[in-house]
Amino acid sequence: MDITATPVAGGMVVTLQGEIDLYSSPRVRERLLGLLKERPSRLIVDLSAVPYMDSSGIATFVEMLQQVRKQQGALRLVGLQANIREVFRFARLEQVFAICDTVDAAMA
Amino acid sequence: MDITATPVAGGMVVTLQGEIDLYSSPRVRERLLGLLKERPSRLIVDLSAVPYMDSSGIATFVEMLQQVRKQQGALRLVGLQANIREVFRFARLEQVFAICDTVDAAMA
Amino acid sequence: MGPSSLTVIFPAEARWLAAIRALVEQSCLLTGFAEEVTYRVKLAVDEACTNIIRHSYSSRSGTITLDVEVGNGAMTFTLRDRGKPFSPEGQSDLPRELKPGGLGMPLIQQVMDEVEYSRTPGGENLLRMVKRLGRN
Amino acid sequence: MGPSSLTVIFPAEARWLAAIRALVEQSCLLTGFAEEVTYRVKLAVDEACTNIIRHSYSSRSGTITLDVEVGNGAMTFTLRDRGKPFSPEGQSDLPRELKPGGLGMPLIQQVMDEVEYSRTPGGENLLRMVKRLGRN
Ligand SMILES: Nc1ncnc2c1ncn2[C@@H]1O[C@H](COP(=O)(O)OP(=O)(O)O)[C@@H](O)[C@H]1O
Ligand SMILES: Nc1ncnc2c1ncn2[C@@H]1O[C@H](COP(=O)(O)OP(=O)(O)O)[C@@H](O)[C@H]1O
Repeated sequence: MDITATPVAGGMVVTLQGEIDLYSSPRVRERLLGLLKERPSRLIVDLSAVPYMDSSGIATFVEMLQQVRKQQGALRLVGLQANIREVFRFARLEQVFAICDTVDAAMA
Repeated sequence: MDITATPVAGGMVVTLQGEIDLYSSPRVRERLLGLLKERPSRLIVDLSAVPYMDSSGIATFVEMLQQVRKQQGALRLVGLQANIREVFRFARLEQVFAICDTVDAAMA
Repeated sequence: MGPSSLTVIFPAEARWLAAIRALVEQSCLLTGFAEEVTYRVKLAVDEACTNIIRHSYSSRSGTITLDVEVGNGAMTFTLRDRGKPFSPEGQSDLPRELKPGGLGMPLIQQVMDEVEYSRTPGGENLLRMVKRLGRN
Repeated sequence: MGPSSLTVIFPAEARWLAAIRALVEQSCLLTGFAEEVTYRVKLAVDEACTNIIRHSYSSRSGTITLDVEVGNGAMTFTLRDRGKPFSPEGQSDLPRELKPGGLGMPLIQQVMDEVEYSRTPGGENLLRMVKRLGRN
């Protein structure tokens, strides 16, 4: 799992690369919680290089969403591959998260 | 394993797609032997969509090379991925086969 | 070709999950499942293993046995562990409120055609999941 | 993390080889092998399984057991079968003339850091192959 964070005007873009499962999600969680300590107004997570995500990944993003809401910030998920988008749909979380096609759309 | 054959001026281009191992190589062998019955002056095998090949694949091509030589034809292998090219090198067969970068080069 | 099965025995550790998924994926493709179905099946088996690691063994050491059976137009996955007993009643609905968790069992139910938990006389948990060809 | 190992038991049938390779591939990546090395290791294990199917069991039915051990900067693969006894002497050189075959054993030797055949008192063939991190 590769995680890179880039500050942008009004927030932070985090790019994840690799599969998210029980093995890798704790590291994703820790890193995102660390970034949220800086209270970015907007956290944009680019998932276009994530070919697999299980419920431990979704649980991680639910936790981030709750944290972001407490901080009155925003979380946007970007570039979900079709199979992963389906998992969000199965979980009935597709409307709960702000899901955008591109980083540009998420910054708008 | 997907195998498609296209007649071209002066020969036949065969495109293979998928991994070549003990499971799939018998089918590759049968198909190529069938095509060789038509005695093409040149058999061009496009391997650019073959991500894996083991020694049963190499053995198949050695057999085809022997057959083609008997028929006074030519066999050219095209588009070998780096890992597969290395297996030919390991087997000291890189110089034995006519290996070309592209189908165009193989037709020249 | 007729039915055939493979067995894999691995430590209840998250680091092996990627290898198990890769094995399941290739078995699905061998059976003739489409790629989207393969993804779902991979997910369901992964979720079941994750639950054994986290809940049955409570992240302590233990062994998981997975049988993968192909043939007859279906795949059957049987997971065995020696962790604590578990009854799945009431775990197959999605959570009502937003919370981080509670999705694994509903996902398994949504993907698989049959899901069956039992405790063997020998003291093993047994989870049997069937996915048939030609279904989503 | 410390060493850990996984065991897979499968029928000596070519259709399972893709699943075995996928498992080996993920185990290599987990260990930290580069992609080219991973390809070679996958190839070597595949060649060893292919030989068991074709030669040890002569394409008749039988079972193959593969142990994959990770950790301590190396991977160890142990293959067991109950086919006919085999002694590998003189099989590790490339063939001198052009012929379809005879490449499997030389490829295994070229890829692995250690290759060891033995026959167990229980009547099993045992092939142990070690690949160390940081080598080509
Ligand atoms: N294999 C298992 N062994 C013991 N308990 C389990 C097992 N699988 C699931 N459970 C129980 O069922 C609950 C719901 O599981 P699940 O839907 O996968 O969500 P989560 O694992 O996120 O809690 C778990 O919290 C756990 O209490
Ligand atoms: N596991 C095995 N059991 C029995 N005989 C074997 C085994 N592996 C290899 N051999 C013998 O060694 C020979 C060389 O093997 P190999 O280099 O893989 O080439 P090939 O399999 O193409 O003949 C085989 O032809 C076979 O006689």
